Amino acid sequence: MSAALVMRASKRFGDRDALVDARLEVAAGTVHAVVGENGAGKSTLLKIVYGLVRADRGQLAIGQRCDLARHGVAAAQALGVGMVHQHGMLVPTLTLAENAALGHEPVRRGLLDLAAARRDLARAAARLEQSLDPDACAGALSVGEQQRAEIVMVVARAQKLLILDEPTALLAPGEVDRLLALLRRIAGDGCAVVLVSHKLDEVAEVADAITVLRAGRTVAELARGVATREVARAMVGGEPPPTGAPPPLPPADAAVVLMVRGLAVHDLSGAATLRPGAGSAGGLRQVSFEVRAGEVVGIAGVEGNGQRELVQAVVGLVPAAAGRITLGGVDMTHATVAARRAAGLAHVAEDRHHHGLVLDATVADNVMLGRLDEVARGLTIDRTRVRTLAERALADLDVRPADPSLAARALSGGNQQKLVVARELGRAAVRAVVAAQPTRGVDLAAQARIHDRLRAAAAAGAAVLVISADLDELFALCHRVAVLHRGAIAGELAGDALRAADARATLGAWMVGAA
Amino acid sequence: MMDAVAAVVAFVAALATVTFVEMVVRITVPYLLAALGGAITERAGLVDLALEAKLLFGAFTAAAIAHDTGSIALAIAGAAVAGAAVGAVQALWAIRLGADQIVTGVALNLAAYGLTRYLLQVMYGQGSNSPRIDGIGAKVWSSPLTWLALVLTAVAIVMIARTRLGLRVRAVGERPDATAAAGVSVAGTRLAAVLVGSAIAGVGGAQLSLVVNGFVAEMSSGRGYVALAAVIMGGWRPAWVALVCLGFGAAEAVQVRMQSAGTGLPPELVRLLPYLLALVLLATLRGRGRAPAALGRGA
Amino acid sequence: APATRAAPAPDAVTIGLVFDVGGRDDKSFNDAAWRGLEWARRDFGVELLVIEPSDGADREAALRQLAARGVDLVIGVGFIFSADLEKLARRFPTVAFAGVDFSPSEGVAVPVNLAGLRFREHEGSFVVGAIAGLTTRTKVVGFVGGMKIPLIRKFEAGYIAGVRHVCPDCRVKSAYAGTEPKAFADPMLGQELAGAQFDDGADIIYHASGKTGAGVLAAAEARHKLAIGVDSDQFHEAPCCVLTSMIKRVDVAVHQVVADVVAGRFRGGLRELGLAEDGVGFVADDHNRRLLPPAVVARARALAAEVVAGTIVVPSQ
Amino acid sequence: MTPSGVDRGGDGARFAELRAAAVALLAAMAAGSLLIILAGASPLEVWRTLVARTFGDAYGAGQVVFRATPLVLTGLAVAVPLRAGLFNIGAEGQMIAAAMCCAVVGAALPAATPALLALPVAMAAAAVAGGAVGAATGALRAYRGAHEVIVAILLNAIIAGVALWLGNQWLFVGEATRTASVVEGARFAELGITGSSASSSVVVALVAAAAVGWLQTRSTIGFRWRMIGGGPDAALAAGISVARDRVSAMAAAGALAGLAGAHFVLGHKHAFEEGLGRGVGFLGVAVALLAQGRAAAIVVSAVLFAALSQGGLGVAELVPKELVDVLQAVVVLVAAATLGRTTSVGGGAR
Ligand SMILES: Nc1ncnc2c1ncn2[C@@H]1O[C@H](COP(=O)(O)OP(=O)(O)OP(=O)(O)O)[C@@H](O)[C@H]1O
Ligand SMILES: Nc1ncnc2c1ncn2[C@@H]1O[C@H](COP(=O)(O)OP(=O)(O)OP(=O)(O)O)[C@@H](O)[C@H]1O
Ligand SMILES: [Mg+2]
Ligand SMILES: [Mg+2]
Repeated sequence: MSAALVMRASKRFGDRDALVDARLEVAAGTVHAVVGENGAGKSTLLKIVYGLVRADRGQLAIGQRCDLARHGVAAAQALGVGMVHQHGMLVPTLTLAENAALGHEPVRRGLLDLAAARRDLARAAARLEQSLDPDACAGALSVGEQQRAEIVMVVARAQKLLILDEPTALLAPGEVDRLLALLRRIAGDGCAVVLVSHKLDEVAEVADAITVLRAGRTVAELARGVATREVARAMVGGEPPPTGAPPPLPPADAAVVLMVRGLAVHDLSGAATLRPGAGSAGGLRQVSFEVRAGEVVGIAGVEGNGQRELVQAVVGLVPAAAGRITLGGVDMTHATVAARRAAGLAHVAEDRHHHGLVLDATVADNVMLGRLDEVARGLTIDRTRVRTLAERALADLDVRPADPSLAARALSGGNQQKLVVARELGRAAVRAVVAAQPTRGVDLAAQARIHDRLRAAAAAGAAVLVISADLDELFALCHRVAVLHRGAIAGELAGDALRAADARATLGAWMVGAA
Repeated sequence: MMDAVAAVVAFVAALATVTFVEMVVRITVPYLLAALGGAITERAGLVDLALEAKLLFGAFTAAAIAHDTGSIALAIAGAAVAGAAVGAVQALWAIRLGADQIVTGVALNLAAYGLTRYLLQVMYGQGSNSPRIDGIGAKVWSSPLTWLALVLTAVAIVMIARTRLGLRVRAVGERPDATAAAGVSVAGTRLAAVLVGSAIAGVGGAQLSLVVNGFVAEMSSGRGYVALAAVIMGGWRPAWVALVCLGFGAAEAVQVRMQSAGTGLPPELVRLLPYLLALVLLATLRGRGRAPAALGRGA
Repeated sequence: APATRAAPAPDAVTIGLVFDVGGRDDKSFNDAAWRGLEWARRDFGVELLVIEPSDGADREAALRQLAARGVDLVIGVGFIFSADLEKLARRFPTVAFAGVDFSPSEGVAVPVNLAGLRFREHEGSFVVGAIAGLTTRTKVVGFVGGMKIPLIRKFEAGYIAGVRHVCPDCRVKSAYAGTEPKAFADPMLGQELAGAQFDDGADIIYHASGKTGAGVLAAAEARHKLAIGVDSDQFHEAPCCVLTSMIKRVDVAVHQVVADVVAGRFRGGLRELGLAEDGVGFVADDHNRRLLPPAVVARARALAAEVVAGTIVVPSQ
Repeated sequence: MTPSGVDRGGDGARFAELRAAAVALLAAMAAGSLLIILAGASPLEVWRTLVARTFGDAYGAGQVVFRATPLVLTGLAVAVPLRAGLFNIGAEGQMIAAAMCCAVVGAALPAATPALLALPVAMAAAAVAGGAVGAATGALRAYRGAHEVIVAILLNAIIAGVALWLGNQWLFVGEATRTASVVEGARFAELGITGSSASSSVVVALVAAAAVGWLQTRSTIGFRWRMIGGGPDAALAAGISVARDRVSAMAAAGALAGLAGAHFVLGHKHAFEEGLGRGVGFLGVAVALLAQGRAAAIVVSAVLFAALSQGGLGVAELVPKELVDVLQAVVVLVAAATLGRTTSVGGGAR
């Protein structure tokens, strides 16, 4: 079998090695998985292939030998390479057809030939048995829809080598299966497929070969059929941390701390402002639930089904269109964020870069943020108290480096997330926790710590609400799991039903509205 | 009361004349071209606070060339080049050097005020105006700038909406990372947008000096800032921006007519009409448009 | 002119002058002051130091700098220097000061080392107003001012009185370009303001608006109407269309005060220059003969004589 | 590169900034030398004269102090909102409104009012008037989504017009375009540096700089401003009222610009005068940006710009004075290129 890709590459960012002579070989007509912990260098390696990042040293052959120093996106595309990126790469204000055309615009008589772009995209979608509206504004689509559209666009152009960087992170279980089947079909047609994923069972299911990266080096090249445990060991270079179980069930008569009744929230996707009249994902309609002291309740669902609206309404960032929210029995429906926080609400934001941290401020400032009451003496800030608080927060979740004067931006993603969790859960008198995607993009060790901290909060009597797209996370944390679909609760599993063998399938079905 | 209403009706009716339309056109052209140029630059993600500098250098260059060659066409072309030259500095600073775009714009305006005066001194030995030139004068329908402005408006609208460069400009101002991932050069697209936009703004400057047959120091008189306001009020969409500029031009023309008609209102306050109108609109019409997401964020 | 930049020679009398907004070569007010200085240099061989400040903060500092460096006479061109000159004259009692268009503070005496040179612009404006009133065919004439400030109001008031005096049923349209000093440097707007008045029936427009006036002249040129220049003879700015100019002999005033200093007979106090002193006047020469009939010139001269004689009192506001 | 005004901290960063400032000066001198040669003069002589006429004698130094005083205040008026993610280009209008109010109040006081009462009252009038204009700008941004840059530009024009109208209508005395003088008690004493205009209002500027420095680094309100500038969404999620603090930052800025107006009225002209302080508000932008928004650095930066302005007069007989305008622009441009981003803009309507 001929090789579609042969490469070695080294790359430094500042004084940090992202890749140290990392190696990757992909045979034509196969599905090849690349795995590794956060920051292992997976994305960097593949961006080098796609020409988006320039390697410092190495060799690259995509069918033919490429000059690494002059390699670029256009050159890679010309060689038949396509890449679906880890973070969506659609321009939200353009239509899907315009996005598809970007970079190779069809032109007629000096003007853009949008009709041709539309036709091309529709044809590509039909070939993959997907339906999409070429005139829809990308930003008005849900994240899942955007990703499907991106896959269609890229697959249409990638003749030789198709790269997908964590394409399944946002998909429901059923959708994942369909995507994997599609990838097999594409490989069957002779195009090599490179797949990055953190879900080792997926990898085991679909991949013909696996390359394992650790700290920028290729540490293993495995063939099909290797046990998942073996792969995990190669990834972390030792035994992977165990996944925990939910904390002990609170007594049945524990007080209801957080209660949501008939909550409705307008759509936040911004579709309306991007293009008036464009289809919108729909916001939140009529959601009711309650969380008791000591209880951990999970909200599962495919991204864009109202999770964001739910979280922001509960913490007070967006107004409720209808319904009621109470905290410890007090009506908080129209209370300010500050009032809710004063009443003991903690919030681990979904998007740490946006709602969680001020990236250019120091770690100490970020700890102070939201805990100003604890450090203020009149108008003055008590700087010794700030330092103590910050050091305590850093120690609490083992944030590294434990330097309060560092800019938050200089922390790795996982450590940033630990910082947010430490700040929020370390406040005095936490009565309720809203944790949105608390471990997204965070590696196994940090994930374990964050989960432990959430369990500890529940054990200490807080009501914990976890919103996550990751079912494994919810199984590891929650007493009850409800599924949000199209802005409403599609179903809920608790107790034995949640532990049953078919729980995953049931939740997955609810997530895609197939129940 | 009825008298007042009748007076207002009569005043408005009196506006519907060819000369009023001509006045609106003359006043609008510099706003229009500066704002269209600004819209293109900003759509590519660069804050364009340097419109004042582009107008002023455009006006100066047009006057200098008209003085030396007597050719209006060359003068206009020179104004475009002068605008583009300011844009080139702006692009170098913002794209290559990663400089703060607001600071760059403020500094370029400062430089324009000083440098045009300085050049007047050096070239003509006088710091406040150029020698008299044979410009275009007050004529409107036979002025090449009137028609050029019309053509450039159409060009700007079509360019943004319907050309390859326009699509790339729209993309790069919104998601430069995604644009790069699509194989488009972010820096190249931005440079092209800034140069085109700045050249258009420079032509707007030519209107200032050619209509009054000479360059006068600081004759842009804050028009570049008003043009930037128009860019924002027009939601960064060229057609809307053009309409807003027309509104500005009309408001200013009404102000002029009100003074001539003798309303009895103090001229100091009548003069503020366009500004008050803009302020009220800004406060009431909660921004219709969205700023390009990558605006001001550097490369 | 390199001579203006030479360092002061120790023995020569040195004159320092600070221009108003607009600066030298404004073809108007500052220009006239500059001509007076050059004239004085030719006559007396004095050294000159001139500064063109760019904004408000600079003006006082420029005067102060000249005074602090010990020039013999410091001249501030423009009413805006008045308060600064009063203060500096007290601060530097050994330096002679002169203010063109000086307006004294109320209730305090003018310092003895400060000569306030004032012009009765309303008188000159009265005469050109009369010329406009006699020449207009439409019985509508116009006035364009830069900024509405008391000084410019003087021009406007005298002009209106002059028009009315010879033509009681004539109408005068007035407009101002703006509310900041840049209103004296916006020819684009000047041309629209004038254009609107022409379109509303005016056939002659008088301006007192600095370089904004370039637009007024351009508007007259474009419409084949007439304009009246200000401060200096502005005929050559638009030879087709400048009916006359209200000249203000800033040059004479400046030359005189320099002569006083050179001769050692400088005295402070207010010095008012009107029609009687030839401090203001109008232009009637070979250039504008084509536009200005001898009968009108004769009548204007007669009116000027009446003003000088005191039989006509021209309002200044 | 640091977006927004959030402190980077670290000695390395400070050193880099110092070096950047030095490079900016050198580049400005290089560009300036070219222009000087173009005008047929000798660069060496011009630079020598420029230094001699500013720091070289007591008069020049006094003038630099005098000119730096309002620049410190308008620089602070730009810096405070800069940290909060707002660009205040309205110092000019805030200053004019404040100066007029200050002059009216200062003149209306009983003639015998002691300085201890008159000065604070007149200064408070200026701060309140400037603060009100600033607050209005901030409120339009915070609650109506109107871009503060545009609002400020419009307000600058509107305030200039209204001030002139008020003056013509009621306030100007006699033929002048100045208001009645403020009472004796409401005047800052001249420092008496050999004929220079420097007055004790420089103390106000220094106290203001110290106060802003304290606010920025030690106070809760300064912390909130920093946070809403660095990450408005995170600040909102942490319970900070972003809208209210945007208004407070702009109000504080307006009050500072107002004190610059008070400097001109109480420390120099002793009345409001048309054209007073014109340009100082805009120059404050350059002062603040060069200083990266830091209070202590603003004092230094203000002195630099003041020296350039004053030096421009000093060399006026050698080269056209416009040279220094260009030099100031070049300093800012080069600083912008070497310092990276100092402001954060979010574009228009949100
Ligand atoms: N643009 C960049 N600037 C600086 N450092 C970078 C940049 N991109 C990547 N890195 C660093 O390079 C290393 C490898 O990153 P990369 O994104 O390739 O990891 P990954 O294996 O894809 O991780 P993940 O599973 O989180 O996606 C990380 O340490 C990261 O911090
Ligand atoms: N913008 C930046 N400024 C300074 N340092 C940075 C920056 N980006 C990344 N780093 C450095 O790179 C390191 C790795 O960052 P990155 O987020 O890729 O880590 P990671 O390996 O993915 O870790 P994690 O698994 O916790 O996400 C950080 O610890 C930090 O030291
Ligand atoms: Mg990755
Ligand atoms: Mg990471």
